[in-house]
Amino acid sequence: MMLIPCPWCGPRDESEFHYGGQAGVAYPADPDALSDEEWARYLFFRDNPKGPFRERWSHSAGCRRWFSLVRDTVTNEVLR
Amino acid sequence: MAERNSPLGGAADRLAAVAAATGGAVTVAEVPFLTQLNVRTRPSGDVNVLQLGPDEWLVVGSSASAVGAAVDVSAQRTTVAVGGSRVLDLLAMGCAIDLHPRVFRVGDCAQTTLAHAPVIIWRRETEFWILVRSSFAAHLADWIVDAAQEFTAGD
Amino acid sequence: MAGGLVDHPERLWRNPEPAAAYDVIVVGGGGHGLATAYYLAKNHGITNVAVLEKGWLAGGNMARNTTIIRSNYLWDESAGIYEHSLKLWEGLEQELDYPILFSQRGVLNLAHSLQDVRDSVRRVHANRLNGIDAEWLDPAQVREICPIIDISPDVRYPVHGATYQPRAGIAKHDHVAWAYARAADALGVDLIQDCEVTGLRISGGRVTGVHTTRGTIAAGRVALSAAGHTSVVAKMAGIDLPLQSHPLQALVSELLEPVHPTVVMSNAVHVYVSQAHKGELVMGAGIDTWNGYGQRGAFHIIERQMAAALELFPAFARAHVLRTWGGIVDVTPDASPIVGLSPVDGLFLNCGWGTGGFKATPGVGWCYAHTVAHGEPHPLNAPFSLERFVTGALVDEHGAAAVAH
Amino acid sequence: MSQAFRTEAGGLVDRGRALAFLFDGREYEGHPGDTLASALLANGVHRVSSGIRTGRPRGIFAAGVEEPNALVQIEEPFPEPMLTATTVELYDGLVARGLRGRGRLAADPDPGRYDGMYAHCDVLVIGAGPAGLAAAAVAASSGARVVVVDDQIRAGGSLLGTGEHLDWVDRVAAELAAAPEVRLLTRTTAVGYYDDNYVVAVQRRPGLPEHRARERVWRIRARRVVLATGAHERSVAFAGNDRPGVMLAGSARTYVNRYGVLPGRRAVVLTGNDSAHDAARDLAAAGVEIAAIADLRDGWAITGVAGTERVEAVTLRTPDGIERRLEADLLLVSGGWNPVGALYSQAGGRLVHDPGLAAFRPDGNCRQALEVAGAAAGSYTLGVCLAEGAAAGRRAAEAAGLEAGAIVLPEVSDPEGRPPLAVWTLPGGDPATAFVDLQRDVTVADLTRATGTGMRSAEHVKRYTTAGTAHDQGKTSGALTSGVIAELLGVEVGALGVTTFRPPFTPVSFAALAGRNRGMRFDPVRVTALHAWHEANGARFENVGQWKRPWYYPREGEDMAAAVLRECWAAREGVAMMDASTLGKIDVRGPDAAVFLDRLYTNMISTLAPGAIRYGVMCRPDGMVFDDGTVIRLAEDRFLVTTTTGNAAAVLDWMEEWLQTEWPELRVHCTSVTEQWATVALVGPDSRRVLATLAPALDVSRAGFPFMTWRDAEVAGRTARVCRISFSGELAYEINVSWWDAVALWEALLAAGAPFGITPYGTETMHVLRAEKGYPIIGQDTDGTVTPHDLGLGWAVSRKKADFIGRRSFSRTDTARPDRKQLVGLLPDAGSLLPEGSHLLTGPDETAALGHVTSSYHSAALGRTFALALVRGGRDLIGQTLWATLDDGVTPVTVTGSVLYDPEGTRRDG
Repeated sequence: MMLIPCPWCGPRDESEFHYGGQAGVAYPADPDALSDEEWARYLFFRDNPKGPFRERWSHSAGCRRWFSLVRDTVTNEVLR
Repeated sequence: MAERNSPLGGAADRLAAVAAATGGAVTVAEVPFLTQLNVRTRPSGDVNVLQLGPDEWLVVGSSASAVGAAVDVSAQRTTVAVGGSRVLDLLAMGCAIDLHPRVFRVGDCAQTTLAHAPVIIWRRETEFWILVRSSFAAHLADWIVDAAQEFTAGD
Repeated sequence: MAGGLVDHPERLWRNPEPAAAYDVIVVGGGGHGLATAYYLAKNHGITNVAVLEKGWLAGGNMARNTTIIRSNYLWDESAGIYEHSLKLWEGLEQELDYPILFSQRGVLNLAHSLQDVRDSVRRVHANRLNGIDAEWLDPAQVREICPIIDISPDVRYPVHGATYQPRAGIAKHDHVAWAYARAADALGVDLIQDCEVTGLRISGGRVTGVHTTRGTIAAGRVALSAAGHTSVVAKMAGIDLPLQSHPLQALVSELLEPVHPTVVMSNAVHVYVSQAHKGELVMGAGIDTWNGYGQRGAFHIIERQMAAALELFPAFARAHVLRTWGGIVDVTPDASPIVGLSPVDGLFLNCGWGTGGFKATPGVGWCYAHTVAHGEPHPLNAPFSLERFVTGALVDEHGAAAVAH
Repeated sequence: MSQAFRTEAGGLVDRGRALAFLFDGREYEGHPGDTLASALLANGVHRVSSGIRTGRPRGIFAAGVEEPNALVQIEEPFPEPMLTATTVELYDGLVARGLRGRGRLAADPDPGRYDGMYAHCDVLVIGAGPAGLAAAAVAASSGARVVVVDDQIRAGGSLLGTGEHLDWVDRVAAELAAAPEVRLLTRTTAVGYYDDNYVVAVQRRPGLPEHRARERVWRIRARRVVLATGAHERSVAFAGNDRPGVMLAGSARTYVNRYGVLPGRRAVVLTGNDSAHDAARDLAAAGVEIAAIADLRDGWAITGVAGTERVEAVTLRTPDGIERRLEADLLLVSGGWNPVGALYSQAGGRLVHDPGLAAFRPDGNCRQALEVAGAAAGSYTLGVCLAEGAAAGRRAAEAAGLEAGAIVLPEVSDPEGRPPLAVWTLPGGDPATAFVDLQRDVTVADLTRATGTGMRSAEHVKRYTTAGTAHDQGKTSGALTSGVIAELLGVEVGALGVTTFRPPFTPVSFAALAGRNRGMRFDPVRVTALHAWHEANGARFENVGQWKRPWYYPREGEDMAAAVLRECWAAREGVAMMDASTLGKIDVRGPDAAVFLDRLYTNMISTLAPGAIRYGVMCRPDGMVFDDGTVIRLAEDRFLVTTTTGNAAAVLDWMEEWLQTEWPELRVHCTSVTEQWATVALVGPDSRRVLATLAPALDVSRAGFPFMTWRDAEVAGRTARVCRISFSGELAYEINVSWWDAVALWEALLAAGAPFGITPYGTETMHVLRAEKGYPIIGQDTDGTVTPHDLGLGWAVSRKKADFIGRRSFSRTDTARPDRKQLVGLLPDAGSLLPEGSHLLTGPDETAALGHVTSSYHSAALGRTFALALVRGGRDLIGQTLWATLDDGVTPVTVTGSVLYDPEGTRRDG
């Protein structure tokens, strides 16, 4: 049971959070300008590294704030 | 005109019986019909609530984002007051956060889950107030009555 | 005899040094990689093949799954490859001359809500049209198949019924892997362990070999079959895949006298349980939501699973959890696999099996070998191309009708 | 024979009280403080079970959790499978039997209660032996919050077995028990070590009344952990090393000192280290005759063990090569000690081989905030254990920002010792009787066969032979197995390594892990303000997510079909009402609220006028329908949106996700008000008249209160918001009042509606009514692969908006195909009710399906059965015949449009 550091509520059990996957994937400014391939990348393709991973979490059972952190996907250590 | 009904109005007797059964180790009662106003704004620094009159209050804080919102959520949650000599042990059976007085002081509050139900836990002088979504109130009451069995006499 | 050693062969495999070059290199010595190598040799006469395993053969998900075998998937595309696989399972013990303890004890997929019932009946009708044995059972019939299930209506999520596939069952995962390994080895395939692929050699858009912890090895074709780690290996070829790797936990109890005659799966409450031949209860849990390569999950997932298990099986109350563990499942956006060609010539993909990998072992080995041998997909894995994520023609097994594991 | 092997005095059992128990059908006596094993030994019983494969007699081999042999089945007071006699605390009336391999589960429900507790501390000390007690005492002296767990019934650890310094142990334990911020948990085994110092421990609580938990799971979050878990002795592989009477030397010492039990009369000692000499000394002092101490370091060897049910004689070869047969009923073995590294391994730490120690020990740099002290770290002398423990406790206190005081440690002088011998197998004898894993019956011969197959990995060999996979998880056999395999493969045991330890450290009952999360507590039950009324009035309920919703209200003698027909009829021909409070409700406000909703919904929201209502659809970015509901514009900058019951939380999360992570510039706030409002749907031609009587001030006329508008009004004397919306095609209103006023409103409606025969209805009737109008239910008529166009909701997809979530996906080649599955109506030619899930074929003998039935009902209004279905190219098939699969065969159906009732919409305004 990981401790996830919520910026507002402090560290809480992971079971209070909703996982949001890779951070920093922006909604395309102009979807129409994208080819189907490019649109598919936005829809379905996310990084899946073995090691440090910047990812999003939402404190769904608490303040409902979204935030991102870097976690090592092998050790589960929160790096920053 | 028929009176109002609070989420745990029908459970009052069952909740009252807990104190007797546990010899005061656990006390529990609903605090119904509290006014609750959800205010959305992001002040920087202190926030104060000023009473301007019998029916008027003012939330004051040096605000970064002026735009706010106030929503009446009085009936969204009801309040369950739990106390007694073993209240910390009782809550520890269903709540994962640390409520030790060194960490969670009088006046502190936390939004978390208790018995898998979303709650706001607020530490008062002699007891905890649990603000629980009205639809979960009956579940929480049942859970507390069950958990309190651990503290009932008979051993 | 309970706990007895089955009669394993005296010889399983050689431990050869890697050669300088192979016609085909299979990356990943799990069930899929070993089966692929076997069918390459057996069905296509391609025997100059090496299977490269970074650790020990079948030490990944093959050693960590709950060994459930079934083919009652919703969509035609899934039913096709899983049913092909089940038919191969039915002859595998003879084919490989190895006691893999394949036991067709049937699987029950429980329904706990009115929508579960609709989805279940939908799946039964779809299965029958695909020639798959499937029936809908009411709670009383469920209890006839598995007497220890609590079907009382006043539990939190009552059992409204179940789908039943009599031909489904379980097998002993290690034995299956060793059987394929032995057979492949006998046909001349080199099984090379402690050999981690550190890079892919690519020139002119075509793969020409692999760099490994035991040197560089040339290859005409390279078939990736590294469940859980596929994203990492594919990245070496500059290929991004729509995969996320998650922990998936499982556990076993102590050995118990026979109490559970079939396989029971409940998606709604996340319980997957069978009783293995030695007598232990083997259970799968839900998938941890976050990405993880640590082969370890969170404890509350196990607690949740135990609570759900006792809702269904009150008799398990005093059984004991002996050991829990985690595997790494790579999951695609539509919970269906990716099997076929890659953007790099000569490099092939087999990944994204999520929780379906074990049961698919013979079927995907068969089809993937065909794909590698002919340079084009077998009809049964053609629908599982990378292309579908662009066109939107997904094979969505985790929609409302999903049945995991 | 009554406890013939109990010493005259000594030990930590309460000789003043006798406990009667039954084992394998025979009556025995023991004392409080005994384990089942010590009580059996006191009665001269060594043989407890048989080898699972070989059937060879097996005795008590150890004295603690590491026991591989003495498996028992508890029969009374309640059946419990497979426990070790060495861990079963003796109690009066215990009935048990020796177990060969497989345990038995009870047929009756377990009467026991189980619960769980969360705990938080500055320091968690695991193990209350000398190192653990010293650590806890020092940490506690700083005022830190300390939790100490130990699996025994009392603190002391190894000192209980050696009988040393028990006065110090008792004093420290008493001080800890009395300290306000310290929790000393005995009978509590730490079984799992997870991320961020989250440790799970299981507490046994015997002797409590049934309303209190017999087992408790502790979930402990510790700022710092001190692992003081001690060491387990291991055996040596030699022929006949499994005979009853063969016992680990340290365990025999424990039986003598702690339990006052003689494990035999005449003992031979076989060892490769010093500890067995101390054991021999204590046994001799207690009256056991020591026939010989064969120290392998001096060149002794063992060549035979005689006896089947019990050791009778041992044949040794002296250093000068003379064979000597010694009568003995006890053979004490010590192959060395393994630090208990299971929790360290679970925590993510590595175990490394230490040649000087002849064992694997923690490598000392685990990523988690823990440290290892005492024997668990490979320190086997008391003085060092105490010092390491005290130092660990001090550092832990400092880490918590506190200062530790001084504590009194016992005076000890550690003797100079000889280094242990790394010994795995002893030559001679039949390797098929030289056991490495006693519980799995795995021998040196089995391991040899495994390596012979070509296996080179310890993991393979262990799986091939099943070594280490039994109930004891290889506590005594793991390192030994690795050692033997290393010998067979000719590699360094350190290079081979040990297999990773998995939780739990000791077996944990399913029931303990489930705790109180059973029955209705398994998942919270959510109810509306009207639940009590529904229950009192005979409603059958349907689970929708966590909610209990009234499904239908059968009257005396009515089955479901009859009740639903009656309820439908009332809604179509008179007036009916439903509790719709479970619909999700979200207050969305702020200057950019309209812009925000335009981006989320497929249709245009910003053009909605205050006072008006619009139906809206939400898609995921992939273009598939995610949720639907109504959007009420309360003011320029304020909306109230409703969601489906099951999706309320998901939609709010969805809104927050986009607001916070994509569009932080939008000035919008979303607040859930699902429980703030209770909602009653008032449906039917007479609904207007019923509403009029309760809301005299409200203009309910067609013109005064048009469709898809809302009014604030007083209804039945309550502040209410009334919406003119309909999910049935009939004249209908949704009346929203405070949760507190729901019962009053409901009863007022019943009274006012009585003259019109007002009829409460449930979700089933609601589903039929909406299906007759072709309104889809998200999640029933959709499955995550359906677009708004597929549902015939193209009218709700804006062509004016520049963008909204999901729009781009509509133009993907597959998503744009004209022959996608589309929602259509079906009329079974034979008038039968189609199964929901039935598949649709172009001909009776076809097997390729065009789609499936999503909804199927009897319709009171249509006077027939009908269905909705998703059919490939369905809208082009209207008027044609398809065949629907039945459980047995097929039946013809005619494809129709999805709106079957009042397609002109004439009934909407009454």
